[in-house]
Amino acid sequence: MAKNILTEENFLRLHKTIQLNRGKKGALMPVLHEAQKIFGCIPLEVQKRISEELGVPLSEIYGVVTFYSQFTLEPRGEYVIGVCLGTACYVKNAQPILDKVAELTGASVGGTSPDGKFSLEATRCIGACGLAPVLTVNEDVYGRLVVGDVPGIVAKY
Amino acid sequence: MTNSIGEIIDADAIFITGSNTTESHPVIGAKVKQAINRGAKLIVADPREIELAKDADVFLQIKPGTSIALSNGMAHVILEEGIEDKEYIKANTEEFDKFAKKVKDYTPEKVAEICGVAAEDIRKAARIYGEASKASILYCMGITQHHNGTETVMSLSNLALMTGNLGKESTGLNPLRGQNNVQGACDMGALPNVLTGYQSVVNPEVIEKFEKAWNVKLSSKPGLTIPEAMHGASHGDIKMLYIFGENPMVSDPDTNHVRKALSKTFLVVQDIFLTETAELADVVLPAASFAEKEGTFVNTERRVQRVRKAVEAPGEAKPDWVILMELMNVLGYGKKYHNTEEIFNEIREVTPQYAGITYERIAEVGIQWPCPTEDHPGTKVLHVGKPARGAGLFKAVDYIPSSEENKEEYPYILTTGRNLYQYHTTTMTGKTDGINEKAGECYIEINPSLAEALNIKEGEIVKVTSPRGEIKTKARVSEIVGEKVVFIPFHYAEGANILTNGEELDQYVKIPGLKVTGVNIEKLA
Amino acid sequence: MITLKINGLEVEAEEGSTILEAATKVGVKIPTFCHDPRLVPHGSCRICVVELEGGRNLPTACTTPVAEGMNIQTESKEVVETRREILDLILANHPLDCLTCEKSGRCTLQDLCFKYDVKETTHRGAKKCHPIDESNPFYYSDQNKCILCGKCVYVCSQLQGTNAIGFAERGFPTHIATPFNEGLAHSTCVSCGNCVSVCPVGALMPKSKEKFRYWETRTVRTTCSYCGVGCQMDLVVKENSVVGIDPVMAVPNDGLLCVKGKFAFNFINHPNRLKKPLVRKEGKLVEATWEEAYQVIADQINEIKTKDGADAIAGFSSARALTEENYLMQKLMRAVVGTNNVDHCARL
Amino acid sequence: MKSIQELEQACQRGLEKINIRLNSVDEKHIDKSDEDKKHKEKNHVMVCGGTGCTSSGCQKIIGKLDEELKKHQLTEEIKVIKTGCFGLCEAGPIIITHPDGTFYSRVNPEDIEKIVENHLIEGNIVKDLLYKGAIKQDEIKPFHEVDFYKKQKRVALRNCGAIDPENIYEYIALDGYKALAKVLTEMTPEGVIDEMKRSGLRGRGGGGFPAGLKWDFTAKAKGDQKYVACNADEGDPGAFMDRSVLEGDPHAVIEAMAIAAYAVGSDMGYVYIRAEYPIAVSRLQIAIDQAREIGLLGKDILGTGFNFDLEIRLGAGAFVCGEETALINSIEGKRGMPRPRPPFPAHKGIWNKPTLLNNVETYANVPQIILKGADWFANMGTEKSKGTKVFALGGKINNTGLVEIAMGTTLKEVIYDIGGGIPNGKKFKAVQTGGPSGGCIPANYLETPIDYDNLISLGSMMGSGGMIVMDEDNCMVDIARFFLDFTVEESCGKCTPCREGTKRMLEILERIADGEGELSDLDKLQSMAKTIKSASLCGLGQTAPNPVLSTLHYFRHEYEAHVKDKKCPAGVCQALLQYMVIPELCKKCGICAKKCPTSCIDGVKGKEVYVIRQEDCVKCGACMAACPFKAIKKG
Repeated sequence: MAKNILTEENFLRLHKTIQLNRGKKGALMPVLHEAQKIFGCIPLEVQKRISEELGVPLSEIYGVVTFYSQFTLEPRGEYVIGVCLGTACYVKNAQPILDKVAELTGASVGGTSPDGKFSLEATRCIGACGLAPVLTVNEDVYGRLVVGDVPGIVAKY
Repeated sequence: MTNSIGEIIDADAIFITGSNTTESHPVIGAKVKQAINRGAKLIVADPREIELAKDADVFLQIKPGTSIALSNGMAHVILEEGIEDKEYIKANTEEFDKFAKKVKDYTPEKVAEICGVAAEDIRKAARIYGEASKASILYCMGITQHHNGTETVMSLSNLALMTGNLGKESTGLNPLRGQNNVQGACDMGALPNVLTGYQSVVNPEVIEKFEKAWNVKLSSKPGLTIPEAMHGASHGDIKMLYIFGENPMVSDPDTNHVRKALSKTFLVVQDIFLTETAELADVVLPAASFAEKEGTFVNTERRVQRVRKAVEAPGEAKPDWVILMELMNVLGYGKKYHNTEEIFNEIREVTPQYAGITYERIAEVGIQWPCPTEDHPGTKVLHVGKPARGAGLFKAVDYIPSSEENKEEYPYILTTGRNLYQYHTTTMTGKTDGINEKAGECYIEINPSLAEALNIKEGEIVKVTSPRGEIKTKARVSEIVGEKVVFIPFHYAEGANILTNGEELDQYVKIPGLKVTGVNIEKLA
Repeated sequence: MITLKINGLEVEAEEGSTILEAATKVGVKIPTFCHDPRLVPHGSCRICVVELEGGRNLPTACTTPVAEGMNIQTESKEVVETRREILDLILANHPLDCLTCEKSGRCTLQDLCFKYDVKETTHRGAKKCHPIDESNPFYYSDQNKCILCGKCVYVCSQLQGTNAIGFAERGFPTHIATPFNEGLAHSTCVSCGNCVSVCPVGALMPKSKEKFRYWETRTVRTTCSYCGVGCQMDLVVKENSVVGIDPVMAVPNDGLLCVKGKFAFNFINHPNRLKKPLVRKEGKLVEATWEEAYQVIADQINEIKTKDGADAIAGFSSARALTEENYLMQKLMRAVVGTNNVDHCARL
Repeated sequence: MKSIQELEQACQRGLEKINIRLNSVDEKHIDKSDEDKKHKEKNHVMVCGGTGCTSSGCQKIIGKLDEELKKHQLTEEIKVIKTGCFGLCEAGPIIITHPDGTFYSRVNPEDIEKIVENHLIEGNIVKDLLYKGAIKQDEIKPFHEVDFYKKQKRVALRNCGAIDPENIYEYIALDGYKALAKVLTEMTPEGVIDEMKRSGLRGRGGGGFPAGLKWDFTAKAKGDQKYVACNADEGDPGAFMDRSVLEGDPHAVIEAMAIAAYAVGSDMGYVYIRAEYPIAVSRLQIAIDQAREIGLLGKDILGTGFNFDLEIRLGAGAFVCGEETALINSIEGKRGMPRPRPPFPAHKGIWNKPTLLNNVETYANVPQIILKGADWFANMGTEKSKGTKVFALGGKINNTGLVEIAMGTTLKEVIYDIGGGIPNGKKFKAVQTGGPSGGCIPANYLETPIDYDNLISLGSMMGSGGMIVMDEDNCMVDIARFFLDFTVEESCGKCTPCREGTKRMLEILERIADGEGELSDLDKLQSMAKTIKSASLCGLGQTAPNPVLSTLHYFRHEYEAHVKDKKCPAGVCQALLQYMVIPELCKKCGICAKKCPTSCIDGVKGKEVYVIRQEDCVKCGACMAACPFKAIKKG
């Protein structure tokens, strides 16, 4: 189902970002952030292109991409569900909510559902502790949840 | 090398020309990369986009054989921008004006035309080399193996002299000697025109000195170089050839001519394996390998270093020095040596540069000649203060194309060289499976547009012909070579040297133009 | 100069030098895994921790610069306990197969567990299980034995400049990998083996032809017989065969080698080595005695000298042979044969 | 802006515009007489635009407000301003109207019509929408009089909620950039450093290292290029004060970094923000662009010849990048793996150049220390911990939000007087401070005045200020396991004790939580913790065992319950739970049996009481949820 993200158009946008950042020191991180936005992930072909144009060894780029949780190697699901497991949320039992979402979407924590529709992540604290426990679906945020609310939310997507 | 390997790391700018350093001298290649990590600027001039080209600030993919034009072009820019070292020129050099006048007409635009690179890159390269406080030139056979090899080296020394990059740490003119003891062989006078320490055979005092040392009559008539001897053999002037530790049937140009020459003479070959050359021999003598004998090698930075025996030689093989000594005794020269240290001490007596070096002193760390006395620490950097000759001599040299170029039926330029895995004629490296897995067979690198024009696919067998012969080899379609240039590594029998020209030699040192050969390429039916 | 105390011993040390350097200078041994004098100290393994009087934690000797009046204990109770715990933790994620592991006898982990009496791990839990990377013809990479000291990565990037391998992932799953775990053969690895030479355990090992134990071998220091760099190397010898080669930390190569120097030594004990003199009889090369061979050569030389003169003979010496041998070759041609027709392949 | 005078005029002009809000902010206050007449503006409606309130739809609220005001053609008299976070996230989305200071909470778009018509037009406040704390027996209190705010001392959060963060002139109106002007024209770099030292300000990131000293080291370090960096990684879960400062008052941080740059001799700064704070990133970028536009950043600032510029660098999801040297490696585009120290960043920081690295909250205090003087700051707080500290109160607490109190305030005051105590009548068990590096403090230490050293002596630490309250339903073993799980996930993997040690500690805790723990495990945890703390390379490893050590210390009985009795007193650890049918309540209806996924409930419908077979029960709790008669209990 993964639609072909490695289009020429995307690589052109990547090229522009690299040209913009080439001179700057520590350019790799901003470029990787852009690449993650453009492609939805940073696969081998993209890392190779960045390595050639930015002059950073491929092994170093692979090390950086696999270090930070925001960068992914494979495309994620259409909807990325993030259940916050910050302490404030965890203490107000976010764990059962996470288990429920996993159960309903068929996506394991950190994985993507077989139909590629949902990716499920246990995210770090996103700073909305006033709404604990919190769940995000791409940009939308749902706060002050109980396990019962989960089916309603998942059904919406 | 005028300087030492360790200094490369502290250079501000490194100009690598005619050397695929990371493949031919890998550990020096690593030091160049360490220098770059510390911020050094790198200029690379080579017909192939070698691995180091990616790290270079300026990469000049020049046409083979056009190095003199490039050097003169860079000199032109350095003078034009006034970044030459005026005090150094005034105090330490001769004939600068003649040189300055010569390079006047080597404008970047004109040189760009000859070399096939952008004029702006020539300016950039010149600026980097000129403005650096410590700039080091590294070069190898890519500079010397031309019909005008010697003058090409002189064109590089002009650059070093005019910018004062001599006699200082991390500078200098540094030929990367290709083999483990080629420096030692030259030092020992295994050359037709000099005895040990480059003492000329035509100098009567030298002849007298050696005659006294060896109490024997000596000829002062300069002998033949290998190409001349090969020529002589094929014409019957040379009746006997004694070849030890070499495999001309693969390493020398024009293999067919070499075969003809060797077959006509009484041939003695002394080696560790039955090489292609040994198969033609009348007498083959089994020798010990480097791990089976004590002695010394001299590396590219003039450092005399110990070689030690680890295992016994197989069967009846003997160390080469034992064979040579025993043969001399059979021929009536009674001198006996019990070990190589005795030979070394004899060398020290007749070779000023080696006088201060002893086995004991180099037990831990080798010493770099010249080392005149036993308390002398050896010489890291040559030409300190003033050039050894008293004054650096500028040489106004012109770029002259090789006769191999622009030939009707052989329109493409073949250049030869090494790859990382094999060494010379694969006699030693070819015995390790991993090496053959990585680089077991011959190939020809062809530029994609040329391959397309000739409808040649990657991996296809093609026919390559030159006036000397033809070979069939596997095509490797790659951007590494330019449009009209092809590359074949010379390691493999029935390979590059079937095609190369053994006649067009450098007038001074008789080195063949192995880097430029006119060839034609045809798709096999 | 800084004065400090190590195990009660007064020590003088350069400003800016580390505790490890100061200790080594006075012969005090401090265990290390991830230290290499050529690399920027990165303090990953922590086995070199020492006790600093008044210090909050145990500083690592390899990274901490000396300071005036320091009072250091390198084998105090707390230090030994901490090292035992670190070894315990390493063993918890390391296969205990010293009986068949080729590194046995030369493995720093094995030596330190012996020194600090760490028989086995007291932890049980998840263990690494990566496939062994056999794709390189000269050496293999077994990530399950890796203790993540990082030296192979830093040698490959800081010294060799090839950047073939790097750290992948984070935390407990961290491992050394080629990009996308595609294997060494698909990486930029040039098989120089410099990583193999610095690996303190059996994670990176040459594919030796012959099985051998290090205690059965002796080493002979020599100079490499391939290119003109003149790398210093130790031949590892078992009975009469060379079974391995290690770089030497000395001028001019400072512990580096290349693929040929490190791995292409098979020619030495190769069966096809020439073992007896051969003389051509009726067009075929047949074995002969030395005396016979010498006589044939001597006769030829004398015959040609009288008929055509010494200059009809030419000798090619060898840039691969010893300095002393080149001297004798040109002496043979000049003093004995009587011609200057002697040259060698400086031109190739 | 080419001179101090221009800044002064802008400040005056700005003050007139926002004067209407000033009655509620304690210091600056101009009497209303003549200014008011000139201005037709009658009210300012402040809508909280923090992350929490934005997710609860404050954008829709603003849209509705504009729509309503347009309908009543009141857009001239009444201005709607989106501000930063007010701090009381529990009450979000929040609206505060000026000049009266009415405090509406949990507002949703439908309420807007009522607020506009009844309150803004007719002038009587909509009582039922008021924040519960803002009304006591019909007596309405303005927001700054409400208990939550009254006991606070807002220094770092001073402008949050008071200004529109995306309009630099509102910041200037409240003496913004005056401190920078004072520094550039009247003070020497040494003078600034001395002021910082005398103020006694210590690092708010968690370490508590005296800021003045750090500035001094960086200033004295030799280097052709120096950098000033701001640590906005805020990785501690449950801490969100840096977010609020950056969303509410980014200018203060920019001004402070400029002052720091002047003091240490730098002209280039970086702000390293975690990628999980998109709003903070955009607000800071706007503030930087605006500052650059009007000459308060970039070349020749205020015509004094001082240059300083600022760049944002995004984190990418790595808690360890809150550690200073890992942060530096991350800015350099590398894996966030810490470097050995020494050399300290003050000597060899970003690209091995001297770098001053301070936390957002540390910087937020600087402008006021310069303007009001070191002594003003020093007489707040305790003997060794000066000034105020912002705490992110969360977990089982009524008033989740940001609490800025003077150092020395007791835990009790923060949790009960300001925090509003524990909801649902549950009993307080412990408060966790310092995040994954901190510890859990039981009830009997609630009287402890908060400062760096007291918290450390209790086995916890200040950390960035996360304060998570836990009640009887939280299991301490589970909390320790949660924090270990976090550090194992976030360890950078470079050094052996942390990479391998935390994993083994976690596995032991998991075994205990699963009822397979032994008593010897408790001592094992103790001895391992010692090694990990003393031998790890960086702060993460050195403090990772703290949550375990402090829960072991104060709540050993819970561990022993899990190990000896295989029981989880708080009923959290799944494996130790037992679901049992209460015979006398069971109506034998059989619903539970139907619901049970592993059908391990036996019984005869209508005749026999149902019984759960413990060995097959997977503790999913479906039966308990389904039983209409509450006849199944968990214990």
